[in-house]
Amino acid sequence: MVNRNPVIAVIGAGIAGLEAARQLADLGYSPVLIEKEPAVGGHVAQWNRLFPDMTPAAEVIDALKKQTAKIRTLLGTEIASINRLKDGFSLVLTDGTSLLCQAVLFATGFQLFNAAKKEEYGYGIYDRVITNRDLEAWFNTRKDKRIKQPEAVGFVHCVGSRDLKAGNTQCSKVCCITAIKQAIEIKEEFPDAEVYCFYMDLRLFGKKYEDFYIKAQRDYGIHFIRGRVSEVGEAIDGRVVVKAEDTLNGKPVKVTLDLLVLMAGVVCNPDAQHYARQVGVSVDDDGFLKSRDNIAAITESSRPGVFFAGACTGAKTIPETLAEARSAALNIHHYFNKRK
Amino acid sequence: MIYQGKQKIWADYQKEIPDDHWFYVRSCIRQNFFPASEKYFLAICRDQLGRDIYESEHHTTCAGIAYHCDTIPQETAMTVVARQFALMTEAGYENLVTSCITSFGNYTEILETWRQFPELEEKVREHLWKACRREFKKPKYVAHASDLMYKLRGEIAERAHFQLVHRATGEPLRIVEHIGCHYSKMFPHKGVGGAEYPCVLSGMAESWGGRVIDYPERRHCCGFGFRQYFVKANRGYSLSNTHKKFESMEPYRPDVIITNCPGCPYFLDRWQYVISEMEGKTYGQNGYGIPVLTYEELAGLVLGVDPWDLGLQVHQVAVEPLLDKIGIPYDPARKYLGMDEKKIMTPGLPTSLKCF
Amino acid sequence: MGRYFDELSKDYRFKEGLKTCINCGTCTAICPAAEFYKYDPRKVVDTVQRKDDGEIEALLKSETIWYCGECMSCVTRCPRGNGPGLVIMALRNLSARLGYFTASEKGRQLWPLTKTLNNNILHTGYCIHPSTFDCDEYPESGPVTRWVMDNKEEVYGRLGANYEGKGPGVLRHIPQQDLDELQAIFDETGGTERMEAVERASREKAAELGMDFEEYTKYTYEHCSVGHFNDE
Amino acid sequence: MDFGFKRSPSSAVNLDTVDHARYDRLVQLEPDALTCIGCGSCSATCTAAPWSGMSVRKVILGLQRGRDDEVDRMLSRCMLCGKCTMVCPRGINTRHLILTLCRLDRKGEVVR
Repeated sequence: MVNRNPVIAVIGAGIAGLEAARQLADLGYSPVLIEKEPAVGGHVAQWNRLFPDMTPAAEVIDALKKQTAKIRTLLGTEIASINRLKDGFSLVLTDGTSLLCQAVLFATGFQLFNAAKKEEYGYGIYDRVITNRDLEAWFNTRKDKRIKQPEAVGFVHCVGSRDLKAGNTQCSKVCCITAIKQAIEIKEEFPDAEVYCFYMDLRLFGKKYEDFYIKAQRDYGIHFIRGRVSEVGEAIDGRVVVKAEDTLNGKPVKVTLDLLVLMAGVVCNPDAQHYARQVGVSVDDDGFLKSRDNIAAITESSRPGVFFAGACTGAKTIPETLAEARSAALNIHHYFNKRK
Repeated sequence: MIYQGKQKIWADYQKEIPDDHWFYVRSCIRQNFFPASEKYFLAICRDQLGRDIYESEHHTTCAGIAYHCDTIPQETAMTVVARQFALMTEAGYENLVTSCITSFGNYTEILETWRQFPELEEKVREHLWKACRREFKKPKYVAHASDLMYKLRGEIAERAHFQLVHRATGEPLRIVEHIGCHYSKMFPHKGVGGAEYPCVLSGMAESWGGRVIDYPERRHCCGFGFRQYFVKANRGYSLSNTHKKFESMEPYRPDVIITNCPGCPYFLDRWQYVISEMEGKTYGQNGYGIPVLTYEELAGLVLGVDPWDLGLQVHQVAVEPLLDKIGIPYDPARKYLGMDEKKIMTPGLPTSLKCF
Repeated sequence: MGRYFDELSKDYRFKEGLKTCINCGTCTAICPAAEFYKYDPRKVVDTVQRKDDGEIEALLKSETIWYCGECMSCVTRCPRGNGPGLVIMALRNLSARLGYFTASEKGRQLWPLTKTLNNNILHTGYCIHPSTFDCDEYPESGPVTRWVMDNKEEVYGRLGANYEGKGPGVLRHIPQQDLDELQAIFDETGGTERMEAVERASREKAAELGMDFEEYTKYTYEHCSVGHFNDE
Repeated sequence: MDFGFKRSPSSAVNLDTVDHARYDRLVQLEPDALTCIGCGSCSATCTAAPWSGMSVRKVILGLQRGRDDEVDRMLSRCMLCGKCTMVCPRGINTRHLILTLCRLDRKGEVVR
């Protein structure tokens, strides 16, 4: 006899976890959100505005929060161990309690690539080098001594993405459009600043992304230079000197900047890899969790009762993540229906 | 600049350098142009600090310059190096220390290539046997001589006669470090501190009281470029690259440049002379150049060795302003003496660069 | 199609130096040669990876492949783990083997280099040696080097070298038996054959240009036509 | 003293100092020029390109990088056939852009 109201452990209360939990609750299940941070919302909650419509991130998060208010949510809680049982799972949590559930949904998301690992870019060494996350935090708080009436600002795409040496050969997918969004925001803030984007390829695949790019060019005069930044040094006045090849011109190019923003890429959350091993789910070559099928079953693992949603299987945009969360909820629903 | 950020990277790239028992191979360029540096490497590490460092009279050039001037095939270069390994093996050593950076890069590259392509190692073993009837074991550890001195920097600091500080102000000397390209650019993990922020020289400079300058072209090549220097027609390349470095470091007013590569100190020194002759420009203070020292020369000064015994007179850029800053005594009359204090002719003077 | 590429692929430096290039320009951005010569390592690697025989042959006969200084700064940075400098070494090696190097001014310099360096190695055991160092050929070495070279025994002696002496030490005389071993290595590993091939092709080129060989050697060593540097 | 060789200037484009007055003026008059993505469609279709090196994308880039000599050399080869305008994916009226550019001197003043 299957539990009429199965419990589903949703690991991670970022947007994937929140959306999936909401859908599961609507479908009559009992999701439990387990979040290691003291608040829900994950990376998106720390962002300021979202492309392509400049929607405040808080709007998205607030809506999700409201919709999941009644769902059992364990904040500041990590998983000590997961054991597979005959027809379910037993989770031991770091608060000392344990949780029995009939299915596990990984909504563990991603981790931002540690930009300090790209040593030649000098993050953590040169003051004027910051990351996309640092800049987003500044949009939120306006507190960062490094950002003060800059006259020249640069964005480096693909920091820790598409980079064999950084251990991540994948495209992080969202950085191109994030760079353009942030470049526009910098231009809005400091209209007289020269803004440069250094890119290898511009991968603007999403709805309205290309329009956003045209806007950045035509309305904001942002300079796009096709060349991967090779090295960053510090000038005597503390500004940074950036070197790349202007490949469309076939010449080395250098520019001195007041601020350099590194578009740190997306890598798998190491917690996810750790939990995956415990439930017998494999990690793919790219470091992300391995789906049963990369086309037809992206939200399913190869093991019964274990499902995925969002960036735990690879870099995703927000709409993709939300769609996957719904899809995962439906997969879980079918899974229990079949067992009846 | 955030110094702790660099320290974090340095911690990631520390090498386990063996403490003792080394087979030493010399550098072609250094023997010609900085003969006393090699002498003092042995005098300091072997005689003063008691390390066992062995040199075979039978070792030769590693042919690295010819290899990088593309005048010999890769297998020839590898077999010449294999012969040095054989001499090491025969002498009963397992750790190899090279005086030259190009050799260090060459040895490291060869071992790495053999690791990836063992069939090539077999072929080279066969070549060496056929040509010389010699066999070899691969070294357990290959270090550059600056690695060893970096490791011993604390012991040197304990015995220091002088600190790298301005005697008048007590301020640390402003030091530019220049790392040879083949030290860690090909294999970052083989160099102390990696490729981007090597600390092999800065570690010495800081241990002995100096402060290292980080300037934008710090990582740029000195411009040697092998064939780009050896062929007269190409030397504009070499000169232009060095010039770029000097223009970049000039605003920091460095007191001294230290190097760990054989060619770099020669080029950074001589191109200052050429720029002064061509353009009348000098980069030091009051018409002098910026002195360029090898790490052994720097260690020797710290340990109180007489500057003229260290061979600082064979530099084109005058070192006296640096000696005065630190407060190192020297006898101008002894600078250009020959053997046994013999008086010989003195060198001519440049047109523009101030010298003694 | 791909004949030269296959030939290059036999070179271990090529195996290590070329995986797949994405034309990002990281190499060119910091290349000392790209800054002063008409040179772009990215384009060299891209040309090679296209495997077109005509284009690769043009490269093998070009000035381009001789501009690199083999500092290997490019190796540190390439996000795909390529080594443009290593690709260059393989191209130069093939160009030398096929005798194509005489088609370009910078390529022809391979002869004076081979003559000087390989003779130094085989006759002294050093790549450079005071006995063959001519200050007039190296005017930038400055008055102080001239002083050293004019007083070799005195200066090297004072600085603790064992100049031309027996036993170990700086600038010691390297015993004949060791030089014989170097010669044997050159003979066994293709070093001698390469020297002969480079000399043969260079002599042919000298004849073609109507120069006697001494004159050709000096000319290739000293002459720099207009057009190599980026501002020309 | 003649050393037998000379120092060469750097080929690196320094964006801190590059003079792009003509480009700035051009984009005032032809704002669409800003939207060039350097795809090369214009050069691929250009009748003059195979023998002259003419390329609208290189003209636009060259102006931004202060390479005026090259730009003027290229412009002098254009036959104003307008094929490039037909293929531009961003809809830039490249022919009109070239005509506008020909009216500007190097400081960006309208002279013709």
